[in-house]
Amino acid sequence: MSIDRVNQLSSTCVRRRFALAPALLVLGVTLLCGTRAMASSGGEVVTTAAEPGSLLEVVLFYAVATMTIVSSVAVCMSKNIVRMALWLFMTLASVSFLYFLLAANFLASIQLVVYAGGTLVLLVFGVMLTNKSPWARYTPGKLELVGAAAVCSVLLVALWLVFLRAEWSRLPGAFAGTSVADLGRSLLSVYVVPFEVAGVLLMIVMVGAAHLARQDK
Amino acid sequence: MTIGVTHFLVVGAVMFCCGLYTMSTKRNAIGILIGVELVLNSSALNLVAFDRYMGAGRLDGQIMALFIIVLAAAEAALAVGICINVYRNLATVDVDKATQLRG
Amino acid sequence: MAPEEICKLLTTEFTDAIVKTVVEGAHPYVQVSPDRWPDVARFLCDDSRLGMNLLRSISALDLLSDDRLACVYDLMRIVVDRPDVLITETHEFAIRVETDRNEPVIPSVADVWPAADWHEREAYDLMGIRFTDHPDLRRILCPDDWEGYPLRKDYEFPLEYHGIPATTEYELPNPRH
Amino acid sequence: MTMADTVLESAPDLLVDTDRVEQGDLRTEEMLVNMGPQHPSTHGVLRVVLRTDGEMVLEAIPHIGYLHRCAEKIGESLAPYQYIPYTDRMDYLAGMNNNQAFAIAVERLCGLEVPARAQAIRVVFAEFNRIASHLVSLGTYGLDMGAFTPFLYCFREREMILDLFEAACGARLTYSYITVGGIHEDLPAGWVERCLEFLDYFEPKIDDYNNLLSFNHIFVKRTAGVGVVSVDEAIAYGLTGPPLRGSGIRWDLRKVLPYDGYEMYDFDVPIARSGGTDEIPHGVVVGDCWSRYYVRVLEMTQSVRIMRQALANLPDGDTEAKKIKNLKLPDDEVYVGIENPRGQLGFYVRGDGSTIPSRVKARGPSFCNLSITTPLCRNVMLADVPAIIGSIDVVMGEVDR
Amino acid sequence: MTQFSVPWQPRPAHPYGMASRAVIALAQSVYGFAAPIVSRFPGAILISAVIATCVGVWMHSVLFGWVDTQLIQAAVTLPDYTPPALSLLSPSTWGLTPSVIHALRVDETVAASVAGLLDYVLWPVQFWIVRDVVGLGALFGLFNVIPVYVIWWERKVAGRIQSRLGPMRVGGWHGWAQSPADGIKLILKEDLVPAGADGPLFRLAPYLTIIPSLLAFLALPFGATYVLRELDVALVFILGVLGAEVVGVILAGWASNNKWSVYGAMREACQMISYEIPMGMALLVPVICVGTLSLSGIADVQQGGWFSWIAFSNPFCFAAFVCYFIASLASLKRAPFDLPEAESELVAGFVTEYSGFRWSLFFFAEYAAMFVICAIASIVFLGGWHSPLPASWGGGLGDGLLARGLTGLLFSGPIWLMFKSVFLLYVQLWLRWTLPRIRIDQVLYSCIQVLLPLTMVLVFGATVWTWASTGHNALWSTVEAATRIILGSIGLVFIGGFIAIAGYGFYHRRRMVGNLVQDVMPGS
Repeated sequence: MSIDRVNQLSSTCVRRRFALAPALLVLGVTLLCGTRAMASSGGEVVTTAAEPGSLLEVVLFYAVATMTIVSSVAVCMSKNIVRMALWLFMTLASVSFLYFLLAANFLASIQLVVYAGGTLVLLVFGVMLTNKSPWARYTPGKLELVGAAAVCSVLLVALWLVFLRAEWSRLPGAFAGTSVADLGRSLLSVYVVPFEVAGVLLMIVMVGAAHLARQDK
Repeated sequence: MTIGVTHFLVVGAVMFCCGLYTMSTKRNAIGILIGVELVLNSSALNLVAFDRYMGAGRLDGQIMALFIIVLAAAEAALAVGICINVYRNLATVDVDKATQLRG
Repeated sequence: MAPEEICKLLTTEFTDAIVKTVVEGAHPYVQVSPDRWPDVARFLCDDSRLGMNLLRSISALDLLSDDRLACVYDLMRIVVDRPDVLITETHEFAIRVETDRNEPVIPSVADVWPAADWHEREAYDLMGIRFTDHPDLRRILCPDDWEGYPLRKDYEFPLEYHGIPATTEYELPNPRH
Repeated sequence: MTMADTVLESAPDLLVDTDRVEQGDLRTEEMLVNMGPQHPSTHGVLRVVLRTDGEMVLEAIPHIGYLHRCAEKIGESLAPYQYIPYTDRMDYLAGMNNNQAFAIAVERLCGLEVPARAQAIRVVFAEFNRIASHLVSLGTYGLDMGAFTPFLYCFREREMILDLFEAACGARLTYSYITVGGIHEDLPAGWVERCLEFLDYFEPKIDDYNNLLSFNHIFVKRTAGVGVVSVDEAIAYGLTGPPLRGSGIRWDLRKVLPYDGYEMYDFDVPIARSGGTDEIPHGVVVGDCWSRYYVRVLEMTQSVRIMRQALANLPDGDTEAKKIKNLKLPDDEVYVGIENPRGQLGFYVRGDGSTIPSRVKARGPSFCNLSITTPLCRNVMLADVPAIIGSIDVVMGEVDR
Repeated sequence: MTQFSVPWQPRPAHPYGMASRAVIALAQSVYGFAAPIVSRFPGAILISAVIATCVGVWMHSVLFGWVDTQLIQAAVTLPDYTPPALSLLSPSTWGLTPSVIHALRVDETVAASVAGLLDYVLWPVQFWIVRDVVGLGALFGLFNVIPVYVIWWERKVAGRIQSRLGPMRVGGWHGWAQSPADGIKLILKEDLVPAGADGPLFRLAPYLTIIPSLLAFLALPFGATYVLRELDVALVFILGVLGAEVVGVILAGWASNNKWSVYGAMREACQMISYEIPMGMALLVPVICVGTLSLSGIADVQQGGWFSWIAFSNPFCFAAFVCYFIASLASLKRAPFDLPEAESELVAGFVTEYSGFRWSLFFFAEYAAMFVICAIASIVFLGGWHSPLPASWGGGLGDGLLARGLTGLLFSGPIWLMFKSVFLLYVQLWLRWTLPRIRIDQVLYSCIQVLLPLTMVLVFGATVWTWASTGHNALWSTVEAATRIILGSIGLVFIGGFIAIAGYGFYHRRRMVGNLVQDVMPGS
């Protein structure tokens, strides 16, 4: 390898500095989720990644919230349906990070499995099956756009105002650690009826989807 | 400066409005579906936030969010099936053009 | 069936169609007039005595001195009555169809032997014989916009094709290489 | 510009007929896809334009000619001796058989008598080359099905065959060994022993291929019942060689119209049989891809048989006809077909009294076998297209000439 | 002679900024210094790098452990200790100052000579963020090393299976440096985005593929304490992030503006949504038996040696292991399920238009995911980091440094997890280089009509089995023990057979290839 080659190589590496972005993201998720294992066994463990009230929680919340808001705004601004799906993926992933921040680990993981892995792929599948071209545009009217924007922004402002004025009483049990076992137990005791109903619903949906996708009608 | 339930509610509200906007401006059926997913997610986020900050140790919010995820998955499966059917019959997924009830 | 018998059979069946019969030599054939050729072909294929079901090859010839073009159809019989038994009984024979060099038209036999489809396209591509009623008569080996018919004796090789120098053997007016 | 436009531009001769899609099917977007000319499983520069609907291929139209080198035109300007090397380059996997076909055509035209030793050696090399060619076919077919390893096993054995070819004629691919009037050079000392040693080594390897690929459950599932060619269809489209025998017709030019003394050897003509009988796996239909493939495997055993007989009774004597300088071709014509590994390779040679033929026409087996692609690839899965094309086993050098 | 001009414009030279120039100068000087040494002692450098890595990991674990037990635990129990105010740098509970540290380790006579300095060295180790960064660094290193060497190993294995040698040149000993060299080449290759492609998505897609497989390493335990993040839902988390990998693949296929890529993406989507379900169901079987989603928790119950591994605990888990392995092959798009990149059908599927660095990202993600999947299989079914010998046998060893080392080596340590994962990886490679590829309809058939009902039955069976074993019935315990012994013996037979066949092949390796090649043939 000549020195020119090294020159080229190192400059390419320099140009690839954006490749470091995944590292940053992974660091972020590391700070977000899970319990830290002590290097020595039997040591003290912390129950959540970022304790409530810590500066770390604030920083992480603002980072993830920005990501959520940016990507959800991007969903409604995108013209291309595949990009919309991509931004939806970003939104779903950041919502799952928010769940981690809310110490709902199981929900966060399920969100990743079901939403990001399943539903989104289904959507993209639908896009690919039904689009002549990803760039095919179904442009709405100007009036429609303005109206929708007005309604949405009014709603947003109103909601915001309500949130700011509301007095949220903090109940004594807040921040209690939750575990998957608790979740499972309450699903099969207090919430057993909705659980069963959800099962029946999924069954119906399965039959319905199979009927819809049937080849010969 | 601490993060409270309001912070999460605001994020949820923004998501909700974005979903609403998407639903009302997109004509592509799958685009509308994406908007619906956003709305559902925002409500799930609110529920989990309430659960965390005022849950009193019960898991109502998380369970509701779990059901929302289940519902959203079911709804997406059916809706994509319907979209494909509509496309099969009308060669478009523009919801404004799908005006017949005939399959 | 020996070639003589085939010749005899054909001459009795199609007295008006047979132009010439050549039984001597390594390659016995009969020459058929182009307008009766599809009938003869159908007979060759379907007749139970002949049953020439395999079209082996179509060789297009340029008979420059006679100002004619010709197609030689090499036919063969595969006995398929009992396919799992080795049957060595066969016969081969050739048909020749000639046509005018300036207006080369021969009826297609692609409906008799589907194998003729590509062979006829090749003859059209390289020799410029037009086969009437061919299902899809396009050039097959050369590009669709190629000019001339390369296998004709008076064919002149182009010096370039779409700006690509096409030969290194002839001197070019503006040497590129 | 959308993707459909791009393809339409590159395939202007293919019109999309959207009305032809079957109603009630999961009709989605019809797409024109160019498979080739640069594609891993088109075995060279074949281009197949696929009209697809999702994973289903509605129509496949082969476009050939990317390797056209005017071989027939060149034949009209060279003496037969000089043309022998060009025949190597037609079916470059079976150079010996091509040499043999052209040499026999010219010999019949000129009435040359080939010495017995030369004929026997020709048979040895033709069969040896058949084995080599079938090995490539087997290996690449495995590759088409996603099995990489049999390919290298087959090539390992083929390398040994090529070593033996190299020892005899100095070339590993374009041999020009069989020439007009005989063979180019007698065998080197010790060649026969080495060849026999190789055959001893090689025969058990065929079982290895069978265990590894032929009877592999996935392989059978992929190829059995796919691309079925009926007997009538096979003959109508002029299929010859393994595709014809794969449709269950016991027909071989070496038996039907023997040349170079094939009538002296004892061998079978293997054909396809339907699944469930003997070792043939269930699900196999006569005429499908698996049958065409397996006929080749069986043919290798028969080739070994012929080679053993020929090597055991190798006559002494000359290896070349009495040399005729400036061989004059009589004003006559001849068509000779021989059994190439891929089927019937025919040469039509026409002389005009000079030393140079006035017309040389090669009838390539791959050319004719390939013409059945369109009827076979109708309403199949995308993954079946490589399976079908691979089982036909084309060599583009000979399709395009 | 006319110059034929290339039909594309050569790219303008990139103007380097200050930072880039500094990096380049640094790289050049490092290269100038290191190249002669590396080229002279490649083998020695490889071996010493491996040893240094092991020592480094061990040292860091020992250091953290020492700080935990000797400093932090001691500090929090001090009577006058008050936790400091929260700040970004001290997200944890202990804000030990160097003086406190000094006070705590005065009894250490060895380090007394370096007195003040050591306090400052030890000070950062107490912060979680420091530990996280160190741990992440280690994971990044692992994440880079695993694909590189799995690829090299795959090429060697493929070579052996195909009776050839595989890489032999680069680096000296068996081409060990082949993969790093390839990596350098890939980084240097021209950065191509096809005309008509959706540029941003095309650039983004490789990252969307690689981030999930990176994230999977966060919650993956390598040993009892060797885990970056102890998640109570680690199994679902890893499944979730690996499932999200498919989004990158689909986008890559879609953005490439190539029909073969779209085909690859569609196939990947199809395959993924169908195989995630049996895979998850198969993992549910041991989860039901153990009752936790935490990987460490699952591994903890398998301490008792070979016969206590979950795969042998009941027939349903045994079958679930097989189902999981098959489904994981499909979800990893490995042969015989490598349809998304089926080279004989789709050219290269979704990676058709990719080259260079972005292409290598896809393969990093794939091989890292392969490792993660195999590690999960070993943790969930094959005893995790516990060796086939029961851990209780090591009880008499004591608690010294040597004893710890021996325990880690013989009974329970990351090395066993690595060993098992690598063995399963080998099985994946083995399958890939032996089997042909199946068709998409057969993939879906085998998933929806075979594996899915099967795993459903397994889940039901496991539930019944677990319910039966909660009764503490004496008869049932006997049945359970007998099942363990029978299934374990079957496993032993499998492993024994594998070793026997491998040994036979190794012993007769010359005959397998054929003596003719080596001795007789001309040109050999």
